[in-house]
Amino acid sequence: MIALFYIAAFVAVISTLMAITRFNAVHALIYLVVSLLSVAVIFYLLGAPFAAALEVIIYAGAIMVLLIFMVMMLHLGETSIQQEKQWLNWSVWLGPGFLSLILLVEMSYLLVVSNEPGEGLTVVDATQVGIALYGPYIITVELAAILLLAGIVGAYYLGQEKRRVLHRFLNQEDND
Amino acid sequence: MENIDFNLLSPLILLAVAPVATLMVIAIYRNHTVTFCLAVILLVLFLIDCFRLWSLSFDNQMVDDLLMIDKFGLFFMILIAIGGILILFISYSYLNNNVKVAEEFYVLFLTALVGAVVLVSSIHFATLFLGLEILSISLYAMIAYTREWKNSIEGGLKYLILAAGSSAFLLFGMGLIYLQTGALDFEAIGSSLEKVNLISTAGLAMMLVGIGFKLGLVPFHIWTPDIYQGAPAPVTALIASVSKGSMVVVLVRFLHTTNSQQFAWIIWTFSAMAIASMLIGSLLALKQSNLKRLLAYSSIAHLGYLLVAIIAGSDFSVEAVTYYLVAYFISIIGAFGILSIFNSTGEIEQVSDLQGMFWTRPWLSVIFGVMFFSLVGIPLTAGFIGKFYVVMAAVNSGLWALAITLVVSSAIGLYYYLRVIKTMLTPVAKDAPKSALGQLSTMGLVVMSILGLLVIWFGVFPSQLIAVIRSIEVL
Amino acid sequence: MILVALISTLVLGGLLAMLLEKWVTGSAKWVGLVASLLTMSLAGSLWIQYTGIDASTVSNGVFMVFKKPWIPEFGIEFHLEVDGLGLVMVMLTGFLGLVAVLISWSQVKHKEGFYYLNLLWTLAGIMGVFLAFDLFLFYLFWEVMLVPMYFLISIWGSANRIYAAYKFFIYTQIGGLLMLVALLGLYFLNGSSTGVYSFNYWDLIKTVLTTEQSMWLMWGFLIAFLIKLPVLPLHNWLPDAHGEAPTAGSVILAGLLLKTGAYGILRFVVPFFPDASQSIAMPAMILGVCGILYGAKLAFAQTDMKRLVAYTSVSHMGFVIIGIFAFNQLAWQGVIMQLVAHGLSTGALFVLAGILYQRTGTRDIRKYGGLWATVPRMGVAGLILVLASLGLPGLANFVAEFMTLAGTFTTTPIIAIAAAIGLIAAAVYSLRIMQKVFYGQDTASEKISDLSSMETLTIATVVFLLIYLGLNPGPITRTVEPSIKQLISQVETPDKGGFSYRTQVNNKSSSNGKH
Amino acid sequence: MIDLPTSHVIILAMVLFILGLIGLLARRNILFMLMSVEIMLNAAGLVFVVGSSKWAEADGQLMFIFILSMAAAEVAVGLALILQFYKKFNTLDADAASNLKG
Repeated sequence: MIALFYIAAFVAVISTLMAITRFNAVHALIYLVVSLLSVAVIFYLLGAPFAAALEVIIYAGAIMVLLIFMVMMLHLGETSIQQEKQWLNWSVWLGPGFLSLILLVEMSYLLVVSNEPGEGLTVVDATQVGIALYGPYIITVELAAILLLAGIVGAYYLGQEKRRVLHRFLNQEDND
Repeated sequence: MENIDFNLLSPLILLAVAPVATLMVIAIYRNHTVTFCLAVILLVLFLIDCFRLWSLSFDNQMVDDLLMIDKFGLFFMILIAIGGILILFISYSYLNNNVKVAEEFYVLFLTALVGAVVLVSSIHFATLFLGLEILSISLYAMIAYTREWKNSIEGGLKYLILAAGSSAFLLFGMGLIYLQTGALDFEAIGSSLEKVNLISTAGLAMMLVGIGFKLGLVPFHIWTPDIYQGAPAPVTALIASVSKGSMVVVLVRFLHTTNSQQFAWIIWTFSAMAIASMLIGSLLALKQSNLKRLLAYSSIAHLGYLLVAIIAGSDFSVEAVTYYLVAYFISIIGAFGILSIFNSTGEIEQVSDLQGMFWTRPWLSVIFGVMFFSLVGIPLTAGFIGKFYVVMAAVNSGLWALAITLVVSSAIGLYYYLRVIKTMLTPVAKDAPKSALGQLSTMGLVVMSILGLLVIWFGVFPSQLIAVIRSIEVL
Repeated sequence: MILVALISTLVLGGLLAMLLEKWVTGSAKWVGLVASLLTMSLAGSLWIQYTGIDASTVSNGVFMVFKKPWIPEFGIEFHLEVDGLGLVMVMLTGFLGLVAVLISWSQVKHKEGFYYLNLLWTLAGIMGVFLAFDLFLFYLFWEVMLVPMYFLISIWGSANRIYAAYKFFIYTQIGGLLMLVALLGLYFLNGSSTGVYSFNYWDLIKTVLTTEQSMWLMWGFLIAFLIKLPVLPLHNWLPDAHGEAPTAGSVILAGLLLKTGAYGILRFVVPFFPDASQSIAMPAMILGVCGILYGAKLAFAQTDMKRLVAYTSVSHMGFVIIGIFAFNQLAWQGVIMQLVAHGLSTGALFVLAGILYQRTGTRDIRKYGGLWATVPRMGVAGLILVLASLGLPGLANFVAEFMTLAGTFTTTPIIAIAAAIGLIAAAVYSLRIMQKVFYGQDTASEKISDLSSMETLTIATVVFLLIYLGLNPGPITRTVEPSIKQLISQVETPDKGGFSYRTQVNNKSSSNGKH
Repeated sequence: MIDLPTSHVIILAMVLFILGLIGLLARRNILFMLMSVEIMLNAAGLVFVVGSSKWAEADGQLMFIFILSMAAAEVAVGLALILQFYKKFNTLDADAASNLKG
């Protein structure tokens, strides 16, 4: 159990370190996704399966993919083609892939053995979270909704384009 | 969730509905004036509801340990609402002149106010955090609202990165405190914070960093001038008043409820920050030729003054903070308002733009002068009573060093405020090109006049306001 | 009500001047004249009323009180009182205010409305300082008189006016804020010991302080007043401000603003902190002597007419310091005499300097010379004023300095002797003015006109007063005597004197409040 | 059962937080700065989740969920801003943004 934690922690630290030291944004983001995945594993180990799921789905899944998409949109011109060639290079994927593999093994192991949390820690499962969320914390849920509303309106306004083009693929679509 | 008195929550609910309603109206019929009127009406309704609640006699009520509805919070809700309405009036003509699509601004504005209102009634980490973030995220977008300007985008992005970073600090600190105490609401935290412990100390320290950032206190002040300069003037007014003000309120509540002032190191840290803010804010302002940056540095100093009152921690302290905030709200909104009520693209930015204004626009200049006098604390203005209150609180608690620093800082502050006033009085050479300032917007001028009179009124007859503030039971 | 009217006439007059000038060009000066005349006559009526009162019924000279609660939450009242000391200062303010308005008549040519607003408001602030018996109110007036003065200097001053205005404002503001801190310290110490939080002068005077407390608090007050006075190391703002201000500004600065410092020490520092102030008497007197000699030396070295007169003020104020810290009745009466005499003579000298500057366009005394022949009236006026300034017997300044030195001699003879040397220095620099300006070769290319009738009248009145008070100082010394006695009693037996006095005042104020 | 000391998890969270902070301070590319902030926020979330398990309460996890929604909203606005920034400055280098100074 504790070994699993250390392995995941190790993966998290390494991948985070890699993420902040990469020059290429996509590489960094991929390492960051790995980091988030390893944190998700740790959440699971800590007895927070719901949080682990959200970490994977929303953080790693949605937010990071959004970032990656953004990076890809912004890379233009010759240099970006060069970079894109590099992305296809298998060695780039090796690091994140290896680290993810460790996590995968870990997860498999966890699925096989029991998932009792460590001493002094209690599992707080989705049911409890849900009851709290829609019980005493209902107001904060509403507030979170307003938070997202502000985010959406802000992003919508700032993201509006006068159809001026950022990416060569989009360029073609706009011309017709 | 049971036993919630919806009567007490009604202002909050009303305000929370406001941005949604505005958004829906925009979806149906997109028109700047209509949106503006709607936003104003909604805010006025909110204000009326607050006043209604104020006039009721009720016991302070907690809503699930998350929010505290009491007179203290209500007072600031009213202040925020009034400030908000005033800023809206300033914004209207400004937006007309400077952006193509203005409607979303009001939605963001209203959400920002929701955040501020949640903050001032927050007694729980969750509401503190959410209120803060609602406010911040609305502000990111509002700072960058004049997106044709490079400065605006740059300001918005800088604010986003720094505010998010400071939120991370705040959150990490909260997390550590939670880990230590197992509680998220201030009162429970207070009761289990008694013994000093590495983790809770680290938690408080990190929260201090986060709060220091949000308030723009030295040494976390670097963002302030850039953001003040980059943001459109009405938004700067909002940041300087509502955003910082509500953060101060929640800080007061937090310190008061958790009794964190028992830790000497917190007091020491705050004192150091206050002294540094007062001195550095004033000193750096000396060099500025950009009005907004000047006001930004002065706001650093002002937050330092507020911190002095907070540190004092006596009965007077909360009163002093409250009065000071009222005075500061009026003066700073007035000062930024004047920069933005000209019917021309852009705004007054440089001190030199004001040259000779006293002779061409005497009334406006007098108001501007009054605002500045209030900010510097010259008698017969609200700012003076505010500063007086703060010095009183400091002296009452025997904080002589802080009181003296405040004095020194004010004296330095005089120099740069006077420079601005001097510039207004310096006549322009006859053959100089006509100033680029356009016509004044009537609405803006009316708002400014009201603010100017308020500053004088609260400076000459502070009694009523003091009585109201005294009637608030201390938390 | 007269007390309120004294201040409000000036305030309203200022506003009216500003507004009326918008519609009727040239009306501002008339409004200014009327307001200052009215103030003068109010002050005069106060004087007459005072002389009509039997001295035995008037305890310590306080004969009129006006009280209205203002900010009851802090124990702040709109509380004005006038006693002999205050009355003399009020008279001086009224008179010099009139002089200032008259002298601005032909000299101020632009933005007259705003000019008279500032002039009258400065006077209102000064008037308030002399009348306020609530310390908050006192502080307020103290600050309020600065802002319009700042504008006067910075808009209508001469070449280097902006620098001078800043310097003036910041110096005095620092002092003022320190005073505020000390004031609050006193307020809370008094409040926590008695349970009554009040800014009332008569409440605060009773505050029981430890030696250390009273030392610190005294410095807070003292620095503010010493800056204003000014005493030697803090005098730096004065030559600039006096030199660059417009004529009326210089008159007010030299004639009145400096006096607020001396007044403050007498009225507040000494009775509030009797022991502490006595303990620093010697260093303060030494500073005073230094001020006398240093001011005289610098005055001698000046070539700028107004700066020269400004430095003579530093020198003369040295006598004031010495007199105050001699702690006896004779010296204090001399101090007040000195305030009045210096206000009149130096004020008039500034008027003269202003007139010369207006006519010749320069203030460099090396460029003058032989003016006696062309402007004899100016020459006579100059001679008398200069002689007054150097302390010629028969003029008010002589009486003042004599009384001060005589009073000082009884306590600290060495200081008195050292200060007397200053009188010789005064003779040197004063005569230098005469010699440079009015005697010698006439170097000016074009002739300048002599004093106009209005200017003659103004200066003649001052000269008359100087001679009259020089021959008969009674009106001043008699008027201030009760106040001085009361203040002295504070020093000698602070507690007893304060208490017995207070009860009397309370009885009085209740009966007099209805005036 | 093997125990999992909370202090170790906290150390991990701190390491992650500091890594994020280093990234925020050291990197000049705005995108990286945004990523670093996300790392810091994630570390804060980790602390809350540990707390939640330690106290057997859902509160900590709720805080984590709020952090998540805040991060989402922030990234949305942040990306829109970065887009605009890129258009204006033609780079993502934060040092290029130096219009604002006094």
